[in-house]
Amino acid sequence: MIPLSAYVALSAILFITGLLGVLIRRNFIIVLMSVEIMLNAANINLVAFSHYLDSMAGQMSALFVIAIAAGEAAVGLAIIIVVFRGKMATNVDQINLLKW
Amino acid sequence: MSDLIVILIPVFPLLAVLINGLLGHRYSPELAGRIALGSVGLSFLCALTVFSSIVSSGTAREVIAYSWFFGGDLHVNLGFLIDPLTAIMLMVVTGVGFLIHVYSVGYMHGEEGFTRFFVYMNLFMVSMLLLVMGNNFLVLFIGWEGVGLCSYLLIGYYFNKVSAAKAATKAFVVNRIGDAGFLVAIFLVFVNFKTLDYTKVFANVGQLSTEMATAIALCLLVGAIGKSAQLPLYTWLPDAMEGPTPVSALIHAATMVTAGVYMVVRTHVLFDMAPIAMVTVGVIGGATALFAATIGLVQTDIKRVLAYSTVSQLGYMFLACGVGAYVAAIFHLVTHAFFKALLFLSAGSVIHALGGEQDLRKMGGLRRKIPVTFKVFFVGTLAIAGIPPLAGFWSKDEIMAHAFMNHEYGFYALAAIGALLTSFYMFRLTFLIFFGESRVDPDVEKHIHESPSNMTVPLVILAGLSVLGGFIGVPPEHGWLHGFLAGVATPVGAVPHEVSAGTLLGLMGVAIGIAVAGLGLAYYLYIVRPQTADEWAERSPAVYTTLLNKYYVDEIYDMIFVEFFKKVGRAWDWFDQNVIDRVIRGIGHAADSSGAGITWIEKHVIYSGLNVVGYANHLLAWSWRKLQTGLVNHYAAVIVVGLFILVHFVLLWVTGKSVL
Amino acid sequence: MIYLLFGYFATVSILAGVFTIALKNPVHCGLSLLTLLMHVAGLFVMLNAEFLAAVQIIVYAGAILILYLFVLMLLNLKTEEQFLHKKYPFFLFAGVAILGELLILIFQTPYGGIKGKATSEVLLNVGPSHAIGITMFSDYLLLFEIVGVFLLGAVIGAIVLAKTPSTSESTGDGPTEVLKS
Amino acid sequence: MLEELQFGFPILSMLLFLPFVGALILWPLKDVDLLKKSALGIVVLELVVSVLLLVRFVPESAAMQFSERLTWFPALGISYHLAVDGISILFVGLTAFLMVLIVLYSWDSVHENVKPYFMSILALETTIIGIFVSIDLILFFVFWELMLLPSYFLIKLWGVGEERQYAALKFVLYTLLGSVFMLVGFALLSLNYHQVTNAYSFDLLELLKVPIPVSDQILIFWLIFMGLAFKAPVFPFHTWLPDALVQGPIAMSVVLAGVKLGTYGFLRFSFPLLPEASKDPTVVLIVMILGLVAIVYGAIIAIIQADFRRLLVFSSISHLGFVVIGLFALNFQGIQGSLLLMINLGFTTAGLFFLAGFLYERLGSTMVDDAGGVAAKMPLLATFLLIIGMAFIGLPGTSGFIGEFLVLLGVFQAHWLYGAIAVTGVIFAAVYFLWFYERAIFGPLGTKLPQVLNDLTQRETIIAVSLCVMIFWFGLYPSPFLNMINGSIKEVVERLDKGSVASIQLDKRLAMDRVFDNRTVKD
Amino acid sequence: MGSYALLTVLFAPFLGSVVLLFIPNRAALMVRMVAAASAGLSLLASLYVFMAYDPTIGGFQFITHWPWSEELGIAFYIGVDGIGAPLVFASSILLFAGIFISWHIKDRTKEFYIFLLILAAATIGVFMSLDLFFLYFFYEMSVLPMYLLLGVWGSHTKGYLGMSDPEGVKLRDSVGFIFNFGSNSKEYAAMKLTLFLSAGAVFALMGILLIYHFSPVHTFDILVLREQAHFDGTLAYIIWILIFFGFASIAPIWPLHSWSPVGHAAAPAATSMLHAGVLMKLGHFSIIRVAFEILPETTRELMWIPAILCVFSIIYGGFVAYHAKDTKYVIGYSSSSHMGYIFLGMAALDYISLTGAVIYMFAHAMATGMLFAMAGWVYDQTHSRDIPSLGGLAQKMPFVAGAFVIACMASVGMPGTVNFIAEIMIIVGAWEKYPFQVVVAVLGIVLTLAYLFKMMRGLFYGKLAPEYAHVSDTRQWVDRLPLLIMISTSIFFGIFPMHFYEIVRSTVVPMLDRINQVAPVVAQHSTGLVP
Repeated sequence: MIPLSAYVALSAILFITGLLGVLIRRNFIIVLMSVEIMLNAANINLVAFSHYLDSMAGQMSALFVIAIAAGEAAVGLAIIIVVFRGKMATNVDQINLLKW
Repeated sequence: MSDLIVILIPVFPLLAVLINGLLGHRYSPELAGRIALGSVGLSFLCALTVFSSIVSSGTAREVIAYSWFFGGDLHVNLGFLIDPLTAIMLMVVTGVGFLIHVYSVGYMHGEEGFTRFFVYMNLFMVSMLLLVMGNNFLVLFIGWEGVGLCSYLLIGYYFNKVSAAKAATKAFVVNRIGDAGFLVAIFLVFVNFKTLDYTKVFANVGQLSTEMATAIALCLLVGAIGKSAQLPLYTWLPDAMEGPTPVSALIHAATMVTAGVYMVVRTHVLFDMAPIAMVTVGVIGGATALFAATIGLVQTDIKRVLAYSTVSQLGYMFLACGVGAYVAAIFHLVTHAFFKALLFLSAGSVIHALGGEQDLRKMGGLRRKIPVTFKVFFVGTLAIAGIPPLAGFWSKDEIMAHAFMNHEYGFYALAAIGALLTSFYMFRLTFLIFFGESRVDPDVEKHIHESPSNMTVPLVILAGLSVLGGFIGVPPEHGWLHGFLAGVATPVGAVPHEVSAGTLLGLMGVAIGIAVAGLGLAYYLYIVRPQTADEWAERSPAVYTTLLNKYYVDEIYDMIFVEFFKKVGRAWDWFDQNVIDRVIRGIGHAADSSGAGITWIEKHVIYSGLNVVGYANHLLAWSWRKLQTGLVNHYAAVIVVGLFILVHFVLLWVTGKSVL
Repeated sequence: MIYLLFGYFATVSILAGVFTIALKNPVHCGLSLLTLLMHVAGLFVMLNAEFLAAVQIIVYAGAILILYLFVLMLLNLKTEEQFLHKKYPFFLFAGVAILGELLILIFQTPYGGIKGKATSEVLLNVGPSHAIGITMFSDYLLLFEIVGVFLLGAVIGAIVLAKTPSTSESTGDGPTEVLKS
Repeated sequence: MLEELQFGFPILSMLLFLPFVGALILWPLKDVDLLKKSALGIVVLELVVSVLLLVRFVPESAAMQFSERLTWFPALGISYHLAVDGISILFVGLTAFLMVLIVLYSWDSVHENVKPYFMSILALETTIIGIFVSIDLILFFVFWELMLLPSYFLIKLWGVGEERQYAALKFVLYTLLGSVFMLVGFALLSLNYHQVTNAYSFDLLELLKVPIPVSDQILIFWLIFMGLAFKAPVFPFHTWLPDALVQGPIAMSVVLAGVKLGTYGFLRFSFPLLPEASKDPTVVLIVMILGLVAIVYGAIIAIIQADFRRLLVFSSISHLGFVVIGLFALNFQGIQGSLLLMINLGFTTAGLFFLAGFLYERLGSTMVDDAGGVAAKMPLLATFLLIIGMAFIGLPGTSGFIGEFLVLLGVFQAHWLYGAIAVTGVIFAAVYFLWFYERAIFGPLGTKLPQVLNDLTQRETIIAVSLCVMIFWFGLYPSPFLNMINGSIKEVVERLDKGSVASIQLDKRLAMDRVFDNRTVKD
Repeated sequence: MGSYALLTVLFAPFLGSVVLLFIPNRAALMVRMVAAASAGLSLLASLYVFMAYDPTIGGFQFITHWPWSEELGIAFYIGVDGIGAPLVFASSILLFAGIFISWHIKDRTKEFYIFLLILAAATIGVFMSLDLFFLYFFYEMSVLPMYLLLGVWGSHTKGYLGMSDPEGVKLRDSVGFIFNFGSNSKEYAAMKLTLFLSAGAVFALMGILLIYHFSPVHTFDILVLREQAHFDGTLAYIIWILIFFGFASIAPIWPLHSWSPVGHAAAPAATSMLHAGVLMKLGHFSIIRVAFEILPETTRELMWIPAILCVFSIIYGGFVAYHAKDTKYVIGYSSSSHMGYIFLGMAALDYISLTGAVIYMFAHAMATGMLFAMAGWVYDQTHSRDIPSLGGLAQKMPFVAGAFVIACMASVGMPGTVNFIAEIMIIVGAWEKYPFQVVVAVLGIVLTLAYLFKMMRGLFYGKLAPEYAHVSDTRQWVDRLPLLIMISTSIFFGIFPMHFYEIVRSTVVPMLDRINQVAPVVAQHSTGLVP
């Protein structure tokens, strides 16, 4: 039997990987993909706990996460298109409208 | 004699004042003159009635016109006291006054302001009558100040002349100094007696201490000195000659200036209680008599010579008071009123004849041109010089005799020297005017003429009085006058001293000798050897100049008082504007500048203190806003790190040990 | 066997994840992500979540990833020389450090808790799809509906956002003005 | 002083508000001539009413007469309480009289802003009358303060000097500065009343019924003194006076110099209310010294003034010194004399200011250098100037004498030294007045005189003659007026002698009755 | 009937602002009429409340009590006592006058009136709240419209345009400079005011919450709290200090005053009027309502604090006003100076002086309202508030000049105006405890006269500058009406102060009895009033 720790560790590694993607990549779309990685890492966690605790709640959550990921992807990509249309840029460091 | 007549005496002139003063511009000056004259004449008649009734009854009586003012324990009536002293004075004032009025109508004829002149003259009469008739100190004081005012107005009659204006002011102000003293005396009287009525005061005089009596007497004396032009307050009188000549005659010779003497005699009860005051009176009188006479020796203005003569004669009267010879003082007052009025009026006649010339150096040899004037003037001179049997002899001799008999030999000596000088300068005056070569300007000489009859008639009457007036006091010490005034002018506690007739006759002889000596000296100097006087003057220029400049008293007074007070005034004015006002404004300025200071605090402490907080916040934000890169990944990193730290803390809290 | 399978899926997932964030070409990244999703689905299967694995394949790999690739191609992005931030080593270091710490944490921590009813036996009996269906439409019905609305909103939002702006409104903040501020 | 006589008709209110209503009547008038006539009509009517008041006044009585009393603010015991007694009755008449003259004077001398000018004058009259007829301290203070307003504008807008703005503000600030202290003093009086009776009151007649501790009295005395001294003005507080009187219009000079509000206050409030403090040797000494210094100081400064109006200002200060020392002689003669002197100054100072105004209108200046020998051209003016001037320096037979004499007499009774120093003021008065007269009126014609120099017009003659009539009336036959004032003065002197505590014994029963009536505050 | 009147006072302005929302700005006259109508309704109702308040009963009257949250002890609980009634009346007078003063505002008229009505209504709300929660609610509500009124319709101070920050960038908003006294932007003023008052309010809120927390009954009801809550020791001191300084910052007491002149200067005339006239009295009122009612012992022990600070307020404000060159600064500092009198009257804890203080609140509202109204008119006409550059306006605007004189007199406390009554009461009442302060206060009167006359002279007399040849007087009745209302109110109550006095006294006496513990009056004076 594979220990739960293995799943959790895997999830952590993937999560950090996604996080690093968010942090270090300039391309907006890759950043969004990294977010997907993080969501997946979370899903792994949820499902693993669901399995080990004999509960359906984890799976349900994972399901909803997927749904939200879909929504997020749709909206996020729409924003990217808008921004790109305005600024001809998809690099996050070119977009600093949030600055004071 | 009814009360009404007494009251009418001052009322007639007062009515004339009102009529002429208010309506005078409506009718001719002549009518005004007649009204004025008539009023004084009526007044004289009333006075005569009163006088005769007093002579016949010999009792004093009081007449209250109305209650003047009152309050608390003070009650002042406008009332009159008619006693022999008043009666005598009334006769002098109204009589001489009437004559001078008559004279003035002629003298002032055609002058601008004729009506005004008579208004003033009548007002003077009113005041003078109040002065002599009053039954208390305050009525006396009304008259006292009233005559001062009229004197002021009449001296300043030719107000366009600077000298006249100045003389007027001077007269009033110097008088006012005396008045202040008089006021103090009145206050002291009231404080001590709680009344101001003569009768009550004199009745209770015994309760007074000698010190207080001395104080009152000295204060009264100050008043008298001012009014009667004694040392040291005499300087106004010579200057007062700026007024028209009748004024000089009436006010500055016959009546007003003798008010001081009258007052001293009136209040002699107080003086009698104060030996020191008596001595002071005598000393002042004697000194003035001599002092003024010396100045009179060298003056060149006809009226000034007479003025100094007046001062000198007033000194005699004071001297008489000082030795307790009150009757003699009044006697001299009366005779002096006659002959000095005569002298002034005839001097006026001379001046009138010469068209206004008053300088002795431009006269001479007028004897034949204006014979009437000459004659009356000469009579006057004889009278004043003390040639018997004219009026001046008797009165002056009585004063000197009194001084001698009271063993006041110093006073006697003063009086004797004064008499010599009097005789000398009066004859000098006469000789310079009427004898010798004519030094009159040729232009003027053509117009010399004798005065009209309405001027000469009073002169003649006065001359007659000057000749005969002395007999009211003959024989000395026992004349009619002495008897008449015995009740009111006898010194308290005086012991009638009996002296041998020989002594009296001897004294008379000395007096005659003195008078004649003066006459002879003058004759020698101005008729026999007219140049001698100049030689003497050249021989001792210092003395001559000093005398000519009246001992520089005016200049000294100017320096000590007038300039001094002007300087003080300027200094205080400066002080007022620059210190007091500054101090009080300084409070304002202090408030102002503390306002500025507080505004500074508001600006730089409170306001900017708050702004510093705000601005520091601003600067901090400005520097920290760099953190806000706007880059998503930076935010994410911060979130992660923050989350991580948070997790650590939570774990630390839950597990109690550090994760690492 | 099961360790082998887990090792395979885990290793490939990690590698695919690393490639996703490390490759230069965005399209390659997308393909790496696809790989990752597939292998995560495999892990789901290992964890008795067949339905979820199916959803993973269909929704993620089939829909979402295609959307990404579609956008990538739509925007016609070129591979950029500098595809990482300038200061990426800091982030890298921080990330690795956090990862290390997380792993230490994970291996220190014992897991346990209240067991539920959905044991492997139960799932094998009724099938995971059935179990999910029962749960979803009973206990999580409200959540399910909300997610539905959420998705609707996301769809509408995406449409609104991506809509070509009308000319009248485009005069506002143009790119140049925004850049200046 | 405590008894009151009623009068069927509210004559004092009528007197008080007649000018104010008159001012309102003037408002809509457009025609300048009609305006002037109406103003004259109003002040003449006011004079008539005040003469009626004088006629109906019961003489030889200390009672408060024509008393009117309306509750205004019972919580603090403030009431609309009007009455006159011997102390104030003459001032009322004087004010009404002077106002007629002022209106007459202003007839031709005011050319711009005629309407507001006359309205201000009328308003001023109301406030001054109000000061004199108020028995309630607060009501008194009300008018005291309100007076500043028309005064301020009169000086500021119709002043003749260049510095009138400054002068107006200075006047108002000075007076206000003093009067706020006075207000505190009044408040303390009321507080003291409160301590005794547990109710507040500002009514003079009520306050008279309670004793005041001597130490408090002295504090209150000085507080009230500040207010009165600034307004009077007493010596070191006088420096607003030259500015206000020289820069202001003649009308204002007449009012400020002629109507002695400040010293009236001493007689009205300080003496009856604070007898122990007024008798206190230190207080008397200080006030006496201030008064004496004022006499000599003002007179000597007046001597060298080249401007007639400035001369008058300083002579007013000097005369005010007489008034002050007369009051603080604290005996019958002194107080009576001060009262009469105040009235006299109302005639004479006012008269001289009028004449200064006549001169000013003709010469464009009141400087001595610009005049000279005007007696030749303007005999009437010269005559009146002399008559009024002689009254001013206290010649017997005029109104000036009696007052001055009584003051000096009273002071002498207090201490001979005070009297001796004060007497010098008499001399200096002659000096400054006559020296001015000599230089400006006598002497040769001045070189700067204008070509055309008309003597007084009929209107101006009326002003001068009426003043002269009053001067001689008061000087020669003052009995009717003395009868009016003596009763009250006697009362004041008695109170000063006995002290407030003694008098409370006397009126204790009466006082307590009133106190219980007044207890509206406590339930 | 009575409670409806009070509700009308409170809600008529709110209702008016709601109605205004639906009126377009194009119908400007309509906007104004609606605003005026609602303000007028409020004024009439408040007049009724003021006149119908029965001083023989005293206590709180016209009560409305709607429970809101039983658990938290919050209720919508309003009613006025003798202190609230006059202030409510003053507020609605000033609101009504302010509507007319702003009659000529062209820019966003509707919004302006909405905010003005909300401001006034909130102020009125404070004066009638008997519940701490709603008191605080209205208090905060009254602060916020000020920000917009200042920021949008306000005016900059002379000279601020020349300013730049250290980096050379134009910087006129929000923060300003360290030494920019007298030259500020309206944004700066608005921000300063809002921050200051909010900060003060937070302190006050802390105090209120402490009261709530530590009282035995968990309620915000003031009447219940004052009978059942008892605090002592350090806690009472802390609460009192928080309450006092929290509310005193709006009063404003020295040294917390510096927002107020700036705020006055920047605000449009009507806002300044309301602001200085009644908003500042929120501070005094709330202190009386909260500290005096709930913490009587502590009040007695600590009232020396305002007694000391008021000296600074009076003198300090007076002096700065004397030196200020901007009309509104002068009036503003004069207000903050005059607030010292109110604190003095309160500090003495004497019923005369406290009554005087309350009357002074009303009196000062009228006087300062007039002054601000006329400064506003002058500003509208000349576009300048710089005193040295103005002058001679009396020729052009005699009515305003005349009214200004009356306003100055009222502000000085000239007899005949209600200010005088108030002043003398404060002086009489406070002397025994604080004679020094009283002397300072009376000297402050002189100072007041000095700076007001100085300003009057600067504005209305002297030479008229040629650029102001076009200015005009108030001609229409809408311009004159507000001035006349305020003048006549001031003079009316100056001459007939009795009803006013009775009203105030009926509340003040039992309150002070509680504080001074003369007798246990609490029960007597509050029973039967709680519904």
